[in-house]
Amino acid sequence: MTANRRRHPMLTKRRTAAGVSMVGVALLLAAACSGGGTKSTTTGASGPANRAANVNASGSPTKGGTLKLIGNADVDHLDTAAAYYTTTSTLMRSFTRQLFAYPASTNTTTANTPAADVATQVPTKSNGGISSDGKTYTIHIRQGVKWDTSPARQVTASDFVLGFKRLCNPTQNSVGAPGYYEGVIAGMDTYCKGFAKVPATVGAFKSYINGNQISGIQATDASTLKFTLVKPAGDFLNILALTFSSAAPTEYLNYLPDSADFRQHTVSDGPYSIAKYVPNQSYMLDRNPAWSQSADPIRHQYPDHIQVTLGPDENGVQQQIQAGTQDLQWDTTVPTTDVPKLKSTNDARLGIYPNFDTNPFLTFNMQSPNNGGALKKVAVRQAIAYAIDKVALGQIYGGPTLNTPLNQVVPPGNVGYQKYSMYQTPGNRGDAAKCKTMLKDAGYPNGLTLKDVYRTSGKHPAVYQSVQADLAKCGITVKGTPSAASDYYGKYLSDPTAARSGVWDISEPGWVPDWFGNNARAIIEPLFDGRNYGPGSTNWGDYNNAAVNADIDKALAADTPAAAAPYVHSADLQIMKDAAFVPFQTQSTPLFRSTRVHNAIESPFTAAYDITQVWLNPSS
Amino acid sequence: MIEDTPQPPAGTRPADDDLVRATGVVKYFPIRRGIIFKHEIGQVRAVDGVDLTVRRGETLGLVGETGCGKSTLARCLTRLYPLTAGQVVFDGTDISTLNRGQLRPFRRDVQMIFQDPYGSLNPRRRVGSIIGDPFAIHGVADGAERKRKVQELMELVGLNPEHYNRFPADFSGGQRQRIGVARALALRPKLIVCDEPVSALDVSIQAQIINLLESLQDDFGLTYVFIAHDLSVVEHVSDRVGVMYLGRLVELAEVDELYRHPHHPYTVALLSAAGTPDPNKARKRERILLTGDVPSPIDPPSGCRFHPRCPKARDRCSVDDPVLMPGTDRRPGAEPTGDGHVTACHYPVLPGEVLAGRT
Amino acid sequence: MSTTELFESAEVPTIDTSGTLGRSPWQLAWARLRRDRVALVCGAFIVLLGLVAAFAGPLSKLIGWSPTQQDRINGLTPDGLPAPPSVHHLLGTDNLGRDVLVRVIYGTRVSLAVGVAAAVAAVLIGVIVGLIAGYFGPAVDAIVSRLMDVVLSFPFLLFAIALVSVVGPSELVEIGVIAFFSWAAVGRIVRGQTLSIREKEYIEAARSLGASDRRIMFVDVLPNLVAPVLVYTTLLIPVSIVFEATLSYLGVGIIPPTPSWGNMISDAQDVYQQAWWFLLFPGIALIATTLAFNLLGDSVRDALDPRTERLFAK
Amino acid sequence: MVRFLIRRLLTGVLVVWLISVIVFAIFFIAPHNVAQLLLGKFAAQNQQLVQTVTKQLGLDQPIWVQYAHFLNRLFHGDLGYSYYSHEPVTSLIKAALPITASLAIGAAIIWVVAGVLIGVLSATRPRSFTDRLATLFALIGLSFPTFVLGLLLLYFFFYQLHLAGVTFFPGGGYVPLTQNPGQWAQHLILPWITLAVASMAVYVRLTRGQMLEVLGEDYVRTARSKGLRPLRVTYRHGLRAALVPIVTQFGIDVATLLGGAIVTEQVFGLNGLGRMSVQAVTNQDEPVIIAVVLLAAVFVVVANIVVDLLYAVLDPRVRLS
Amino acid sequence: MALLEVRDLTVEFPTTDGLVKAVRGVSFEVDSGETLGIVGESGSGKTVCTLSLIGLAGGGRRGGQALFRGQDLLTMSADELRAVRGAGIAAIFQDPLSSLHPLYRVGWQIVEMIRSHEDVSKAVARKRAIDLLGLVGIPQPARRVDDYPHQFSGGMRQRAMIAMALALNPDLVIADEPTTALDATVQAQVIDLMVRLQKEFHSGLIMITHDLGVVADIADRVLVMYAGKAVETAELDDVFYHPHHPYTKGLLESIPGASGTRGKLRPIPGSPPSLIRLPSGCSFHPRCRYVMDRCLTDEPPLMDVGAAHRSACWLPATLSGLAEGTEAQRMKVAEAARSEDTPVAEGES
Repeated sequence: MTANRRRHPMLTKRRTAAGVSMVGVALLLAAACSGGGTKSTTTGASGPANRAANVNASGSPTKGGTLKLIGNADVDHLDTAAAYYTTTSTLMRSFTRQLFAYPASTNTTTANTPAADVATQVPTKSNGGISSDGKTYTIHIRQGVKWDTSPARQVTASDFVLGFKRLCNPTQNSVGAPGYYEGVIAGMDTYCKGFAKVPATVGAFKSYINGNQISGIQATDASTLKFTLVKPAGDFLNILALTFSSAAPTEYLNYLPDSADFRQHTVSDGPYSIAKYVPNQSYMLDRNPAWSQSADPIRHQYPDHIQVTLGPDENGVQQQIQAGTQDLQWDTTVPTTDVPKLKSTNDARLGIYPNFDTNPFLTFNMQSPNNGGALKKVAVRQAIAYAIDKVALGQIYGGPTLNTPLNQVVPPGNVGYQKYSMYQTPGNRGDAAKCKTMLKDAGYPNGLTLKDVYRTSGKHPAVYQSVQADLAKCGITVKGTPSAASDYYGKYLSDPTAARSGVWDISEPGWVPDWFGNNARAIIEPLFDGRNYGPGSTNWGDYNNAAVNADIDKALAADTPAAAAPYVHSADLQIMKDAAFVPFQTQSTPLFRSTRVHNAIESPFTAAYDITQVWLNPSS
Repeated sequence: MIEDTPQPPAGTRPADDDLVRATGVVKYFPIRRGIIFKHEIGQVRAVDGVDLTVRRGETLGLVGETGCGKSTLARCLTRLYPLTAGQVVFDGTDISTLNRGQLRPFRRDVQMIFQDPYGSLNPRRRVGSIIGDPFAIHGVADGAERKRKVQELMELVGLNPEHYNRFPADFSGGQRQRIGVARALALRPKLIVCDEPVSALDVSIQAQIINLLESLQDDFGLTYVFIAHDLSVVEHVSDRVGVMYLGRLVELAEVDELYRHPHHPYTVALLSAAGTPDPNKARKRERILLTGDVPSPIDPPSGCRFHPRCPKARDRCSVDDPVLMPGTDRRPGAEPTGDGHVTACHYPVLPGEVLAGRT
Repeated sequence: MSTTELFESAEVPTIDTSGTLGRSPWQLAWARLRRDRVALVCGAFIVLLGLVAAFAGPLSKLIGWSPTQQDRINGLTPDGLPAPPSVHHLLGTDNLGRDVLVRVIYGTRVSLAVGVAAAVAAVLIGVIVGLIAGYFGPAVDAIVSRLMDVVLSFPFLLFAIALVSVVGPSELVEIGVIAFFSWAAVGRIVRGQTLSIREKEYIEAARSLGASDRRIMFVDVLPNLVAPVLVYTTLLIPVSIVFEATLSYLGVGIIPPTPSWGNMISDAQDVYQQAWWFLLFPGIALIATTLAFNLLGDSVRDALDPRTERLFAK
Repeated sequence: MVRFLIRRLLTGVLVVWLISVIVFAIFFIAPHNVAQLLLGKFAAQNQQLVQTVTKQLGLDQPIWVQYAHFLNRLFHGDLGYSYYSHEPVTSLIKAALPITASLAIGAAIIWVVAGVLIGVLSATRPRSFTDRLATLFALIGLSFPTFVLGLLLLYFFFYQLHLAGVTFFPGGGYVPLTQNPGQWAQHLILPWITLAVASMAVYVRLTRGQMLEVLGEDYVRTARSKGLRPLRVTYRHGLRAALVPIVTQFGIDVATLLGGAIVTEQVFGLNGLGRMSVQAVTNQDEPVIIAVVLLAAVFVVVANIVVDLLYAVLDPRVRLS
Repeated sequence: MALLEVRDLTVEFPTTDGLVKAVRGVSFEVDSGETLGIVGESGSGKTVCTLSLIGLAGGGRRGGQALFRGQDLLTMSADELRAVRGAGIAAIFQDPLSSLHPLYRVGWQIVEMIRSHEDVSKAVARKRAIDLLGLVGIPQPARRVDDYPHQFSGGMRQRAMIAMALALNPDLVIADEPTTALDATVQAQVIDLMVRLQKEFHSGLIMITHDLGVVADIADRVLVMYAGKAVETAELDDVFYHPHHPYTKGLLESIPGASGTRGKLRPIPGSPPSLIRLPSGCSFHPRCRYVMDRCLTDEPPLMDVGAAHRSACWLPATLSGLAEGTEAQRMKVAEAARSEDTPVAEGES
């Protein structure tokens, strides 16, 4: 099923880069770039992950033409209050604006650092934007940022307040939003709790929103916003750079959030506006006449139109762009099988960009009663960690060009990353003999029989079969339980009942942190905080270690990423020591563009080209 | 009911000499339409009030054209069809109201021989098993005994008993009809209803089967109801002949009487229409050409059903439905003739009378 | 009447059966089949398939690879692409470095098993239901026919995916799904045949002898259904095999690592441009098998009823 | 005739209703939590939201209540909203149907014309080389899984030809007929062929069989005895009589396709009903699944009625009795 | 020269079970205004030997010569033959229901016939069709011309077939068992009609039938066929009153009523042979009462046994007729011709 060919087949669809302006993080990012083993610098000059290689910035930007994107499936939501997929972010870049945004840059550090967008400047303690206790943020709105209403109207502070208010509307179209804001912004929690009781009608929503305020978000005047936090948050600017944090025009109060009606009436303050949207079929974006370049330091408005066609899978998309009938990928990547040839012919249209995630990995159901509760034993899990052939797994995802074996919890590009390897095997190819010995020592000379629940889509079956083959060499019989992608988490991994009854023993999920950098909140906490275990938990294996929990608390409380890093690393070491999971690899994203596309700059945030930077060859 | 006092050729016969007595037999077939809920939109009046007696040991011929109801009548007599109305008494038992289980003993006594030597034998079964069916169904004989009996039967009807294991396809039309005869004979029935048993056969083969049937009748004292549309065949095999038209019995008589002195205009026309394999007779013969075709049995004509085509029809015929009456004298108080020749006609054809429409 | 080439109805000559006397219709059909070169070739091929399926184990030992064994030395390029045919792997390898030849051999087992089991199950249900509908008169017929209408009105592929996504895939589920959507077609054919057989004089003959309904259904009707049903079965087997392939393509097929031609082809669709062998060989196996069954089905039909042309079952 | 139509419609409604019950049962008996699915990982953080959403969707009600609601909405022409895209299902279908219809009808025309012509050709020369070739062609078409055929067509006719500079065949996508009929056809040629090949095979064999049967009929001999031209005998007398079962099959096949040519749409990235329904199944988007299944069933039922009416047009014996 | 002269016609059909020799060297001729009756049992080749002349016997390998108005039908091109069909030689078939196209109106079918051979307007052709229907005795032809075949009764259908056959005033009409499917009373009507129309149109008529009664009614001359061969041909009366061939004699004696006695019929024993594996010599010998040595080995040709009377039998020419005396003589001849040790041919098994 083509839906499986989405780039990020993981639970988490959205991430933000933790580009806090900190040297430490920048260094980590630099390390990430050398993941392929090739020497590299942040500015990048060569190697597979050379961010600048593919830009095609030669010539001067030209206006005109229609940029054609092609891909598989529609966005999840068109409402900024709910949109969560990276693909959606790609689109939202063109018609929504936030206070801060990631600038397009071939420099990874720059690209991952929030810059002022609608805000006039990045607030710091030194410029007075952030109070000394780190709990108050004062932000000014840029003049000339306008809605494409008729007549065009200046975007105001209260538009942003409305944006935040809409986040916790009690419809299914409000996913994602509250979690990032409730614990951080004062009064958000109360506001959302109150909102939850409001019946789902336009009128009721309108009157609740108009009649209730979030104490921590105030428009002190038309162009000034004041945020009050519950506690200091080093990643608050990253949160404000999420599309959730976009401004919302009052017109949006006339529709239920992200309803079909809403989707036909989006209002734009970006360079483009949605002229025509046919669900599941196509988008046509036109220039937004109310937008002016002078009021937007981030985006451009080169092509006349941006067209999105939905339908084909990644192979179809690749063929079309290669044949020149389409320009850019919408939600797919270059099929990994196509990469070697394109690379060997030095095809200029190919670009390979590193990801900063861990995907997939092996998780253990530590509650499983199967095999006499063998998976509860650290030694058994360690034995399995030795058995895994990470190179073979890498081959499924295109080999060394596209991924690098990973041996710790925190992948490169995230706070607390330090390269080490606790269960190193020769060439990362796995060590069946060692596994066997350890297993025997742990009291299982005749091996084990494990149930592996896997998704039937994409490369998941291959991953499962690879693990199965590795463990077979160690005397462990792996039996597969196929699951539809939609059932995978709800029915198996996130259901404690399933875990306790031993429906599964091992599985190969993935995790993309919602942002990079200071993201203890986005990796360690959701995956390994044992206190969070329960229905829907992402601590799938019910790993619970007091030391790790303590480290998590400390990392979350840390004022700066630099302060958080040691705690995160300490937790990382402990988790690996307990062999709570087995990391496989970090991956890179291969992208493709047509020859007429110029200034194709990849955004690490969306792992796709930024469509507001592209200009088209005028002779095409 | 037929006045049945006359003398049969071989002396007097006792009252229980009637093997079958059918009274007022009616068989309508509903015409149904509809997808879920079928509803009746009409009826085919295949047999519409027939009285008939079959005497023990005789061959009763039934002739008539397509759709006259002769085959339906035969299936009513054997209770393959339930009757719409009327009564059939077989060998003293009223069989018209019996259910399937109660009919089983009766099934042993009455057998049928069918028209189509291809359709009446299951092509996927061996001959031995087909002929052995009556034994199997009635649990009469098993295993080796059944085989022996079947082979005896095969020999009896002129089939090689060694062909026990062959399939119907291995036999010619005539041989197949012999298989059908053997099957009918298996339980030594009292009555065999032959439904056009030779119509599908070539002349030379037809003669073989007729001879076989006749000799079996002599050997086993069988009673036949013999249905055919070929008048010469019926003439050859029958003791008495009934003529049917549109669901009715219109004339019944001893065979020679009927062929020599037909009373009903329809019988006359039918006899005159029959081909004769004799050029001189053919040249001399005068044919009565009836106009039109047999009307639909769904909506039969009023009064005498033959009246629209009858050269002798008068006003009365379209109103009054004639019943079977002996002789040709229709005046009140006329002396009944004693030869059992009955006709359902208001104006029977008198000896020497010339019917209109001759060529 | 369907014979066009030979004779008009009245003139079909009596075929002398002196050379074939006493042979059952099956034996006759067998004799005709043996004279049919296409049938012989197809039959031989299918027998070969059966043997390959039966001896998949020894064969794979002979070749030296197990069907799930991943050759990570010679079987994959560093980039994870399958290896082309070579001395190590006669027909190349698949996306996980497994031997294509061995997997095609093992795939025979699954594809045949699914095809045959699904076809047989569908035919069994179809025959029983069709027989009941056709034999027991208009009231029963109306109800049963409606039931078959319901099944035939389902968008079956969609429903198959939905069903599998709900109950989870397995060989048994797959067989069940295919059978479930195939039986109604068989049922219709059987019903039609039964309706026409019911009107045959030999059925009337059996009734006149006092035979019970059960006896008539099983002794008189059923044997006459064997020929069309047999033919339909041979045509249903390849349909089921292709169906299995399609389900695999849609991600609801046989559970890996068990190989079936369907899931091999489905896996191969991602790399067919780089590894033609991975698509070609299971593809050839699939097409050759369906072709063989189809052609054999035609021949069987001809043999069972030499006067019937090779009609395609509806 | 009117009574007949009404009765057919009633049975049709019955069939569709039965199907709706079955589909409903399957999806609601299966244990899964739609709200949890929709809310993703936030379900864990906010069980209250899960409950709110569950209540909103009416999923906390007993099945029969949900079914009654569903029926009630159905009677008002409302198929509900997609859980997933929040679009009204009717508008999703409205967008997808023209694509599927274009695909199905175009392919149907190709296969019926080609299939019938080849079938006739091979029936008029039974056992000839032409006949065997047609049979073989038909069988290969039948044996070819649609997705393989589609992939290969795309690869050779779109990709390789494009690289060779021939840009006639687009690589997928859909241009509405109303927008540009030429491009509409151009975009659909490969999908049409893909979809047509398998069915064409069926029609070749069906036509051949029917024609062989009909050409053996007495009335065809009569036509020959009248000294008519062979083409007239074959088509005017033969094919005309052979058409009835072909039309039956055709009606049902087209109707079945209208329910979604799943594989072909998948391969060519056409967002028709088939793809929509597959996505709906993946996402467990019940309102969409039920709507598509019901729609597909309605098509089949309607086709059955149309076919019955066509009988009357094609066969005076039916018309006049 | 006769209207149709058939010389030594052979027709063979290759089948999967072997070569079917349906017609083996049959010769006959028909003149204008003359009726030839061809008699034989199922499979005797009577239909094939006539319909194959105009290419209606479904292919098969044909040999010999068939001169129609001096032109050989067997070597004509397809187009020439098509022009002969319908216009020169028309055919009437056994089953009128299946022989008329069920989906077209009766009138349309006649009009099609006319317009495929003559360049006339639809209106004119339709007028002619109505006239023809009236001629064959269809009541209200102007109304019934637009009926479909299923709206006609059996007799009317056959009348419509006759009307169609006569539409182009053909020189020769081949009637293949035209009355077999009809009831006796209707049969009489149709035969009457055919006789009348033949006189009117003065065409040649070949009447194919297994019913000797029909032949007696209509034929001038008779050809008796057995196992693909003509075994006897003669004037009508000679065949019925002075048959020479034992098969002809057997046929006549098999008919109930013909022999005039109410005793046992005298059937021909056995069944017709397979056309794939024919008996050696005279193919009738296994069923022949008078079989002689020679019959087992030598195939008798058609020989003159009287004036315009030919028979394919080794019995002396003088032994014609049905009388008991002739029978006795035949037995004697046969007895004498048999050698002692030759087993009597197998009868019915």
